[in-house]
Amino acid sequence: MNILELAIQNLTSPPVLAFALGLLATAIKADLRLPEAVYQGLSFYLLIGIGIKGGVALRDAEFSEIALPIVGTIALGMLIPFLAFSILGPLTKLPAYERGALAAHYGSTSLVTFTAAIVFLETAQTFVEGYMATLLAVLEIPGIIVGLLLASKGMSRSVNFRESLVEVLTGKSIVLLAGGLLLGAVTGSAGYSQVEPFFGGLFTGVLTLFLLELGLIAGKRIGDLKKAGIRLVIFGVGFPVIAATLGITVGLLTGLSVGGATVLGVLSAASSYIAAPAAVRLALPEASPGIYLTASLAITFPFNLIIGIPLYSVIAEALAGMGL
Amino acid sequence: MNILELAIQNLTSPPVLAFALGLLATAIKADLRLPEAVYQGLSFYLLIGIGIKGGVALRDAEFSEIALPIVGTIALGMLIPFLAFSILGPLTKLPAYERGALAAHYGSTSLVTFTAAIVFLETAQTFVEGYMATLLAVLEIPGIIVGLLLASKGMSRSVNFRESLVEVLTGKSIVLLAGGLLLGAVTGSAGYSQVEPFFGGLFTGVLTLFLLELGLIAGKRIGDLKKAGIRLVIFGVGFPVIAATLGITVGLLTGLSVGGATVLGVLSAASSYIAAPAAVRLALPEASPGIYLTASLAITFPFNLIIGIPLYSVIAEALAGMGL
Amino acid sequence: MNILELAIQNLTSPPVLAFALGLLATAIKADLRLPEAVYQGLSFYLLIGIGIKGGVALRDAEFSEIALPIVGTIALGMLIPFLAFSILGPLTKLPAYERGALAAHYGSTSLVTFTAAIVFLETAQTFVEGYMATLLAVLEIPGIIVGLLLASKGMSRSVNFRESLVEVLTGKSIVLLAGGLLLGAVTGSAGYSQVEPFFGGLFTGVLTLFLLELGLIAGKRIGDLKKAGIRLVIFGVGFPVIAATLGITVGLLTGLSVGGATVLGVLSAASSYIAAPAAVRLALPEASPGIYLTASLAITFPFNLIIGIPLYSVIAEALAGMGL
Amino acid sequence: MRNIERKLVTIVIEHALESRLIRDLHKLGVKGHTVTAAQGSGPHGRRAGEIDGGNVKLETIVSPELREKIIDHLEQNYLDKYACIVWSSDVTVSREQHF
Amino acid sequence: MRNIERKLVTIVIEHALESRLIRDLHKLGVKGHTVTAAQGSGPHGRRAGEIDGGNVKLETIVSPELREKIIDHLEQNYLDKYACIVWSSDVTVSREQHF
Amino acid sequence: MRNIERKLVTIVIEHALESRLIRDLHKLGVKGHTVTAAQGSGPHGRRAGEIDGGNVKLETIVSPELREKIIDHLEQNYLDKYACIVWSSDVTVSREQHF
Ligand SMILES: Nc1ncnc2c1ncn2[C@@H]1O[C@H](COP(=O)(O)O)[C@@H](O)[C@H]1O
Ligand SMILES: Nc1ncnc2c1ncn2[C@@H]1O[C@H](COP(=O)(O)O)[C@@H](O)[C@H]1O
Ligand SMILES: Nc1ncnc2c1ncn2[C@@H]1O[C@H](COP(=O)(O)O)[C@@H](O)[C@H]1O
Ligand code: NA
Ligand code: NA
Ligand code: NA
Repeated sequence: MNILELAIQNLTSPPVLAFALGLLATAIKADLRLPEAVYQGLSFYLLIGIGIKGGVALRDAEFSEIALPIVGTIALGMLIPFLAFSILGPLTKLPAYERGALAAHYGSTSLVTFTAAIVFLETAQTFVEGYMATLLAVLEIPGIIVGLLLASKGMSRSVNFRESLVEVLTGKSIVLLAGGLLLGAVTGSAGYSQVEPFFGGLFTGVLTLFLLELGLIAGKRIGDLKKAGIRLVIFGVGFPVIAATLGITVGLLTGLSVGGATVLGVLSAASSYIAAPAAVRLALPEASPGIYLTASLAITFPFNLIIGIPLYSVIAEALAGMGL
Repeated sequence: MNILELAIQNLTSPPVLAFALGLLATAIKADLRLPEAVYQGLSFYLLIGIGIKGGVALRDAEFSEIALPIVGTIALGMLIPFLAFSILGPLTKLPAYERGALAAHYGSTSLVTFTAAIVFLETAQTFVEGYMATLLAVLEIPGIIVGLLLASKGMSRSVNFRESLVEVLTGKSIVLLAGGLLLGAVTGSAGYSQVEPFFGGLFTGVLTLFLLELGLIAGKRIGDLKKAGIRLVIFGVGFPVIAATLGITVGLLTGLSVGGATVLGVLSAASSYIAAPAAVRLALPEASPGIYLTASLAITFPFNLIIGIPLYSVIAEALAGMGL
Repeated sequence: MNILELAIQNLTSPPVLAFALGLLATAIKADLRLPEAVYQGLSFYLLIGIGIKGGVALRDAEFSEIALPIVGTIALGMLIPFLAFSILGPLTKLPAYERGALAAHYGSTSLVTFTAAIVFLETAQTFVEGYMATLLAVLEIPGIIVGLLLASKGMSRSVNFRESLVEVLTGKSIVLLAGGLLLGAVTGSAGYSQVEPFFGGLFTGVLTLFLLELGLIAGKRIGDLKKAGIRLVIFGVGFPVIAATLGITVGLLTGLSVGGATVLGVLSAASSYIAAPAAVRLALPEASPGIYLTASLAITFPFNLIIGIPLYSVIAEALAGMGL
Repeated sequence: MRNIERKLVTIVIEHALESRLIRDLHKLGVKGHTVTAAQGSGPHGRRAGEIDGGNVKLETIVSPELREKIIDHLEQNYLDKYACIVWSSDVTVSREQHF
Repeated sequence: MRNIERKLVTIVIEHALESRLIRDLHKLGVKGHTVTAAQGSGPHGRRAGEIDGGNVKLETIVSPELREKIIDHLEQNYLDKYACIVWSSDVTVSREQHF
Repeated sequence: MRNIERKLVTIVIEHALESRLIRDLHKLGVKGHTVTAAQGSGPHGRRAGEIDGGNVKLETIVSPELREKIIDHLEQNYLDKYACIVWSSDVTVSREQHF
């Protein structure tokens, strides 16, 4: 299968189509929202499920094999938000708190984009290291913290900033992901086989429903695109490519396979729309969701889903071919 | 297996038993209601799931093969409510708006009855065309519209009738079913295989829970049977047989197999209790749920489930044997 | 595999780890609660699922084979709460209503502990009679009634005691379990195979999520342990061993295999934390959840899960070896 | 006709008691009620386990006399024994027969 | 500035009508509303099937004049036809522009 | 004893802030509160993403003095920054110690 065929297959996978369906439903004003409780149940399932799978893979990996990629991922988690913050200054002229909020989103990453990349590479029969979900968990947090710190620099904050950080770190998405990792690492493949039909077999189906809901939410944000302006769109499409290239390079240098490096590229390019918005909401209330959520969910997320993933796999091939 | 054995097997399938359990629970005043949010989540799953499966089958079908059955189904969707409306006049003496409400219900169809028929025919190892779920989606809507129009004829309506129609067409059940069809048709069997464990494997189990809940609701309607009167019961049991015979005939004439024609008969006989009640509620508030919901859910639904499905398969065999 | 390896494998199974994760999350004040509606949906699923499986097994069993074990189980259901009530008198000096409340909990049993035992014995490749879930359902109720009666003796009750009993017997947990049994017994293995992917395949995964939630609730009760005092802890750890030994003995005497007797021991040792608390709340409002729920959920449940199950299997082996 | 004075009685009670309370209220003569799911904490601590599904908040619009009867009944049968509180306020409704 | 008097209008209505009602209210001029899921029973019996997802309870804080308009609108378009009731009460808010 | 006057303070706030608000309220001295899940819209638009789980509606019965303190606190820490509104009304309770 060539890259175009893969891209089309990616585009026509049920989760991506469900996202499109959600956009469409918003356009015709159809109300397809799942009850709030069910929506929260689905995201609970996805977070702990991906954590468990990552933990199982982590346990099966050699320490010597994963040490370097983990260090590289932490470095990316601190570098990418800096980069985003710096580029946003001259590009958009937004105040520091808005740029910090955006940096927190692009410094963190997205479980759903990650999963789409895994499915994509599986279809392409490219080998991917099993412990990539561990790197997902590792990349989730530092970017948020760096982004918030960048935003708070030079602000005379009345709200307790540390309090917010604690709230973020003990929030649902971090604790479920980390808890799942722990659980998976302790139970190993033997234990996992007992719950595989639930956490494994159903995953893509649940993801499909979840993406339908994300599509509905993103659809409502599309109206904000005009307000957000062309410069934000440029950032939302251009920055992921830069971040992906960085991530792929770090991946190859720390010994990942081409498939693994592609995934690290995707993780770097992906922006958060679950953990980061909640964190920014708590710690940076002055920042506007009309900017950060629109950029993350209505620009970068579909871009990565549709164009980014196949593109980054081509970049990874090319860089690897250059002997990196 | 002969028809009696099949009927018994149908009766003892988990979904049908769950319905009976729900009736029983109402009788002993046990409260087995699932939380509202979960109940809505289940019906969301069933609607989009059946849509996706129908879409996948639609894609695999030849246009020449399905064109005629679709036209036939649309014709049924307009004919059956007329028939119901006309028969109800002399039979029940109900006012036009009540008859229109009933016509909307019997003109539309029932996903759950459809699924029970599919399971029945699978057990009997009768071939059924894969795209029957497409016909289900096609039959869902016209009957409702015709029923509402019949009801509104001669009424001086203050409420905006068009507004209600738009609400119906952009309502959850229609959009999920149609959206699922679209998604299934685009993703095809390759994409479907990724979500099969979720939308396929779990289907009958989820249906079982859903029918338990329907049983509870139907149980509460049983008390209304007395108020509704014997003529409504006659209609609720007799009309489905007429509609089924019509549906089977149309099915055979448009080239469906005996199994396919049986299913089209079941679809014609089945009355709606999700899409139609919501629509009638919005557009015809003066009509009484004590009549239409009782007839649809407490009379016709169990009749079709228990007696109707095997009966219609016998009728289909007979009509096909007559060379139709 | 020897007993220690089994114990470790039990400890590292996903459900047990999820319980531990819940405790941990409470300790760091992370809020991992599922939405109430989803939590109720999960417990609904577990109750009806276990009922259905028990019913299917019941149908496959010979009457002569199960008659004695059922009689034995009913006897246990009446004996164990008496025993608990009597021992609690001299041991704790609690008033009769508190002792009655505790007796109701320890006289009843726990679905989750039961399931953990089944998984444990499966891993150990020990044969277990399929109809043990029937005994679970049988043991659920008598203990609660006996406990409530013991508590009410000598009380001048203003609240209608019979009303409460009816509420208990028509409550969700009893009716779902009994209804599931009925459904399973009627549908048999043929019908069950249609819903196996839902009620069977997903069971351990759903149980894992449920135990995470139970861990959160138990975690909040740990603070009550100090208030409850050392004597309650002694009871919560010591009484299950006595009850288990009794249960194993009855199991072996009524003809169960060693595996079956182990499970009956576990059922006897397990204390209820779903049906009994609800019942006691309604019928004995003066009893304090700080005592009965703490004992049942924060002491006995983890004890059984971690130490009890392997221990009782050793006791069963030993008693069987003594020719019982 | 539009400004009829009634009492809105709001009761927060642990979930397990919901159906019993509703039965009692209708016996006392309320004509209707509305229930929403709720969580909460109070000075007594959650006397029931959280295990049973939180609280429910029940609202019913009644005449001042019926309000008295309801509060009497709650005092005797609920307030001391269960996690239950009640408050009332003045509301205006437009259709007398309904309440 | 802190004790501005407003009306709290509470509407309980069957689920199927939720979005229509919200649209109507915003057309009448309400600036905001809050909705919670509810169950209930009333003197007319549940006119809609329980099948459609219970009731919703909608609360909106409005000026006394807007309250009149809302009640007029409900009288004409909802109260007789649907499972719907409405009550209002006095509340105090602190930011005038918001309501 | 039965007609003790209290204030019912109702706060609607975006979900993400729920636990922080509850902590703050208990620090200020409230003895109990009741929370229900809610959705809504207001003049500021939903400032948080819907992605985070809608709003919550928190009700607490307090003394008039405590009400003032709560509103002060909200003015300073919540009303401008978050999707949050507050209103209060008069209610009658029957057990003084409870509130
Ligand atoms: N002051 C209060 N304001 C609002 N709700 C309260 C208050 N006190 C108690 N509640 C509610 O009443 C329930 C029972 O209170 P308690 O009996 O004190 O545990 C709590 O779970 C809260 O939902
Ligand atoms: N007196 C009442 N107090 C509180 N809620 C009521 C009352 N009467 C009716 N309701 C609510 O309004 C809905 C519709 O009432 P009805 O139109 O009488 O069926 C019911 O389902 C209840 O939720
Ligand atoms: N006038 C109002 N009446 C009732 N609820 C309101 C009103 N205005 C705002 N709200 C609620 O307060 C939340 C926050 O409002 P806002 O800060 O304007 O976005 C909304 O989502 C609504 O739930
Ligand atoms: Na990133
Ligand atoms: Na039909
Ligand atoms: Na026991």
